[in-house]
Amino acid sequence: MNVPLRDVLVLSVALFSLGLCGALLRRNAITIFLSIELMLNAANLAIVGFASRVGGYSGQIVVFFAIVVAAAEAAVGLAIFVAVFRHHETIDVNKTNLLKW
Amino acid sequence: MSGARLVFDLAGAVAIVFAGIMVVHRNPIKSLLAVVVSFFAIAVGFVMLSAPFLGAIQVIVYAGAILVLFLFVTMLLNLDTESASSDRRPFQRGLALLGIVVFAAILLSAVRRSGSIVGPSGEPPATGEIEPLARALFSQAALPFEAVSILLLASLTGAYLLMRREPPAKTGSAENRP
Amino acid sequence: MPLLLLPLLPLAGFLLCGLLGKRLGKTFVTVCGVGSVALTTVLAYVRLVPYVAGVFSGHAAPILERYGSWIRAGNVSIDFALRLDPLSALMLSFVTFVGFLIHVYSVGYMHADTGYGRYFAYLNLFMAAMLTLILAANFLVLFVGWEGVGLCSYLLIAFDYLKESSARAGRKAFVANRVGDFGFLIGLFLILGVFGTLEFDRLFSAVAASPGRYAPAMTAIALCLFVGACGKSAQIPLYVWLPDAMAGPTPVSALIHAATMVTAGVYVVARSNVFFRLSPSAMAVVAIVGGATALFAAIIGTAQNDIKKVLAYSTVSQLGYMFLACGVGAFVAGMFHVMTHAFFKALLFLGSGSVIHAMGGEQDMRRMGGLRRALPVTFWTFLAGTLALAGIPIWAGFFSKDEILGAAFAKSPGLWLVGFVAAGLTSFYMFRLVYRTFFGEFRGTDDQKHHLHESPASMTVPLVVLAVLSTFGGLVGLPAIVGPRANLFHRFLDPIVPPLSGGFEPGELSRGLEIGLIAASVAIALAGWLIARVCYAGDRSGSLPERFVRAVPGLHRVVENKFFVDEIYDFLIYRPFRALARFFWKAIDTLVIDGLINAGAFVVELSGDLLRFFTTGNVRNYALTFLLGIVGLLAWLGWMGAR
Amino acid sequence: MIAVPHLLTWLIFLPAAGAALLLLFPARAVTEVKTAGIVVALATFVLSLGLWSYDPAVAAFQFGERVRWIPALGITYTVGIDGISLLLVLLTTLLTPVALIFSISHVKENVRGFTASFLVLETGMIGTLAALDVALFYVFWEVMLVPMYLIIGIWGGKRRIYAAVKFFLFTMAGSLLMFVAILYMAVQYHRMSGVWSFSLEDFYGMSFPIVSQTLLFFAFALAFMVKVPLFPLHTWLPDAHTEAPTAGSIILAGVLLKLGVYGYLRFALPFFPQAALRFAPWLAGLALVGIVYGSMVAYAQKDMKRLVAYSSVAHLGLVMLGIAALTSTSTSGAVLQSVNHGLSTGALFLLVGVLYERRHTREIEAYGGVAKFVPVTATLFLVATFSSIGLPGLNGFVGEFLILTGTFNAPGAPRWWAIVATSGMILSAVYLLTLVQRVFWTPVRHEENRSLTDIHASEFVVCAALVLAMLAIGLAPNLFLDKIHGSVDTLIAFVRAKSAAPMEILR
Repeated sequence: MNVPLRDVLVLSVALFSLGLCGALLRRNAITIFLSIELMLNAANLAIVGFASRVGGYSGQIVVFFAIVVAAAEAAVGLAIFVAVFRHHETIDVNKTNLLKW
Repeated sequence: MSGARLVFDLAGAVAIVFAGIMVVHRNPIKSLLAVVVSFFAIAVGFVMLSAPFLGAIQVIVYAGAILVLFLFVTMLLNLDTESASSDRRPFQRGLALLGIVVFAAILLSAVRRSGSIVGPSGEPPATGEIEPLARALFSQAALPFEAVSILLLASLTGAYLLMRREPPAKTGSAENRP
Repeated sequence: MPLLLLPLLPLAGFLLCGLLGKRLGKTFVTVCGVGSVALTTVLAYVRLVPYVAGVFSGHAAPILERYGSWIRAGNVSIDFALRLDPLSALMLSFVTFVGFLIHVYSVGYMHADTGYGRYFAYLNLFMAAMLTLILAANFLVLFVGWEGVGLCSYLLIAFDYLKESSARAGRKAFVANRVGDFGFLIGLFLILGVFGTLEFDRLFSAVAASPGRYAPAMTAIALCLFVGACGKSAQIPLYVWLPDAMAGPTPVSALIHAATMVTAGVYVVARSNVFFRLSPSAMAVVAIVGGATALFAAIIGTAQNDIKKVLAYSTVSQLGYMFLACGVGAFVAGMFHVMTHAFFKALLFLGSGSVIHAMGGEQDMRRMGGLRRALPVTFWTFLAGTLALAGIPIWAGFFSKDEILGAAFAKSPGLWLVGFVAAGLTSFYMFRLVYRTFFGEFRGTDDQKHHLHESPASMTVPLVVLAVLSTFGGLVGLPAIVGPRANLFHRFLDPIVPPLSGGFEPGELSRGLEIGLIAASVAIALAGWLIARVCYAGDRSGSLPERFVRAVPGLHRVVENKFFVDEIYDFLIYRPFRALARFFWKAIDTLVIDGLINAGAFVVELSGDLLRFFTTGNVRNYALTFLLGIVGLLAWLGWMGAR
Repeated sequence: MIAVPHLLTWLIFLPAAGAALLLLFPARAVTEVKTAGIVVALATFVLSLGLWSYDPAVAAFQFGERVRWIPALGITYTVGIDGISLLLVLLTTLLTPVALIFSISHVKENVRGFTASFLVLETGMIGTLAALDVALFYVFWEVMLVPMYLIIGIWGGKRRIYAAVKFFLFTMAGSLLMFVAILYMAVQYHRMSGVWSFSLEDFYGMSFPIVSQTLLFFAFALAFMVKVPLFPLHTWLPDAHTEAPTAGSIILAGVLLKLGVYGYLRFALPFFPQAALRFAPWLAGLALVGIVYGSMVAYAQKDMKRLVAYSSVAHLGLVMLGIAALTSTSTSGAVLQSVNHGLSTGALFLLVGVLYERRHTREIEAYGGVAKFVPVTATLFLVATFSSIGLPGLNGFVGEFLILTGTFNAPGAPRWWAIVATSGMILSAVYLLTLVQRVFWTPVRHEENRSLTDIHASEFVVCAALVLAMLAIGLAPNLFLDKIHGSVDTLIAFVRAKSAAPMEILR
């Protein structure tokens, strides 16, 4: 094993935190969604890192499923954005408060 | 420092840099393109971690399919660049940044302290070949695999329903009006 | 024939008249209403005659009839029991008889009233209650009658309920009586606490057996009972309801507010004389209140123009005499006055009713005059009543009043003086009434003059009977100077005042002094008559009083307005009470208590409103909260791990 | 009389079964629903007369039944009655048909729901009175709350929602505390004996150290004081009464308030005798304030129903005073007076309802002189008034006299208690006679009153039934007192003995 686990985890944390920044600081729903995808990837990276340390294929299988679920999620999420945009003419999350009541 | 580590660290640096660009860029299209680069770099990371199949999937599915879908949607909606002035909510931003910094600090300290906790299990290390992965996938994880296919189908249907335009109102309602 | 039948008969009459009277018409009401009381009177005398004969032949033991237990709980056990003893026999004799006469009178007086059935129902209920009161063998049964007569008084005062003044007067009477009952009930509680029973027999024999033991408790008991008596018998300070009670029909005033009910207080004091005699201070209070009321009411009576108001204040004043008698230990004399007063005051009220009837409802004496010719029977009977009330010798009032004044002098010349002055005033205002009403020129309208007529026989016959009684009724109680056994009344009633060692003893008078006092009271009665004659008879009628009024206008205004007592009560009690009630409601109930409750509700609502701000609907806020939660959770986990 | 097996169970569940049956009727069958409801209520009343065979010589609960209900927690269905609950059960079964018959011609909307609510309420009330298992009691106690809430909230007047919520919150706040206390006691019992039980006898056997006893007592007493209601927890009552439909007011005043008295006697007092005796002066103080204050506030009212509601505060203050004095006489009087108040105030509310249904206003000012047009109503109102004022010969006097004389001569009670309370007799005459005067007497001020029609046959029948009951209690109180006072004596002896026992010894 050539890559030390610590490097993987530091990279994962860095990407995850950047994703968090995007998710919390941006107002554009698409960008937020992208940031979430980034966080997902950071998590995937951590899992793969651990998997390479532990051995076996279970970790990779988990990541595989995570990617598939991410695909499904992206499809539904983007569909929601389109629907919201049709209704509100914007997907600025500060201007849509659909979660209220 | 081995070559693999060097490549991994370089890819990691690229991923971080482009992720940063994604976060700061106001134009969603450009953000998106930055993410594509970042994901490519992560794919390289996967390969360096003896998971070439995942690397391939990352490129094909994530960078290739999902992000293209994002791109289509973004362009379809024809979004403006985020205006910098309106509705900044400085307190929230500050609190969010502080939260993120603390979060990162906690995680990093955890990483520092627990880097060697995880030891190898009895299983042989992954070699990067695809066949054992495929065997594991279709034997141990056969049921989740099928479940995920149903999930995809469901999301497909859901996405269709959400995107569908409302059918025009039936004309019969006119009779009820005074 | 059980005694219980006596109250039950009028009660049956009440039920019949009340429930069926409207449907079955006036004849039915007359038969039931008057018939039940007539039957009661007959039956009462059937019981009375042998009993009275027995008493005079030395068998004074009371007859006690028990009808089983009425209230039984814990350590309280009260029987429903009636009793016939000299005191109740005396009351029974004139209550039934006078009651019967007034029922007969009412047939004529009320014949045109739409509430005929209701009137007789109430009157019958009153008889039932009054008979329960006087026949009761214990204080609680007495209280049943006591409250029952109060109820009837209330209903009959407000008989004309659509008139504001009647309705008010009814309530005033009941509430004033309730204030008295408050004291009375406390008295009953005290008696129950001390003796454990309310039976007259047991109470009085227990006290008589060991007076010293019970004497300390007696002042409180006696005073409490006296408060009740003050309410019912209209003494200072609770007398204010009686003048207003004249809003009721005149026969009611005669029966309830002159002859019977208002004397119940005197009856109770006489009944419990054993208690009173053990407490000199209670006796003093009774005497002073009685004397003060006698004088005070007599003064007010001199300046009234309403014929019934004069008689009302006269009643208050005479009741004061009765209490004065009790207060100086002359209980028998007090009861004697109760009896004679029942005759002549009922007569006077009925006579005034006859006058009012003839005048078409007019009660103001300033519009009367000269009625002597139009109403001869009324006039002569009224005159008999006046002579009796004024205390002119051989008429009934003379004997009773004289005995009271004598007893008062023996105990305290001061009290005698009060009674003496009041007697003069009584004579004055009564003759003033007679002169203004029956003599001189008619001062009413022509219409009234045209309609003047003597009342029907149903009204005049009772007048005549009562006039005879008022004239000769006093002879049963000849003064001691005539002969030691001449006073039948004392021989009959003395057993109710048993000897009591250490108890209050009435004073003794020498023979000469007694004759002197008699002469003095005759003199003052005649003087009152003379003054009234000078003032109100003949051509210069009214000129002397007018000069007097002009000389001291303030005094006249005060007296004419009854010393402003009603206004003072209004100012001191009614208004503060109402203000306090409103304060409690608006300030304490609504503002403080409900305010606190609603403040609690408001706090809940407010916190909900505050918490609602966290539900912005903004995804980023949720995400931020989510992050902070995770940070917190991680920090906690890290801290736990570090430990 | 034929002895009915399981009489109490029948009594408790017959109304509920009737309510369930009513729901099978179509909503439009208004007449049938009314008839069925009244028939069920009357059947319950007739059945309840079977309880009259209660034998006061046997100093124990009678008509008892016990079935295991939730064995894991030791909760049983245990019912039975004694002299304290007997008359209240009879009062309940009398007043429910009275309320329903009165409503025949007055309730128009959702008659089915209305009738069913009353029947469920009756089940709750009888169950509360009969339950001898504390958990069962609590269940029935809460069962009562819901239908009353609905009755006020749906069929009430203008501010009905406010009144219903206020009623619900007040009562609920009290009873939740009681629930906590019940659970605490059950847990203690389990700790002590290793067995779960909620039965009354087992709880009677427990005693607690003074601190926890005081807290538990407060929890129980608060629930009952709200229900009674004692000053200053009374403010829900005027609102609830004013807004409730007439039938609701009858039941509310007639029975529901009495359950506070009953609960205090049955639970708070014998469970925690030391605390109860220690705080009896406070209870008496609140009761006295309630008497004077309630009377005075009643006097100031401009709304007939509010006036009668405040008179309830005063009258129940007197009842609680009798219990606080805790003599055999005063407590028997208090139990009897509970019944009396149910009859007289029930009748007053009923007659106010008669006027209200015709004139659609409760303002006293809107009336005046109506005795001329509604003489029968006026007469009945006078009778109810004098019953309430405590005129001898009617029921109110007997209860008041026993309470007052018992309190006056109670060994532990200062005499001024009874003296202050006796002033309530003056005050009640003041406000009630003022009401009579201003509504029925004095000149006719409003022309619309001239067209008032007198009481209907159905209204008259139920009111006459109440008047007959008043006369029966007033003239022959021993019939009722004899049933009551054995149980009261037993209770007082138990309380005295338990409070005299050393405190710290459990069981």
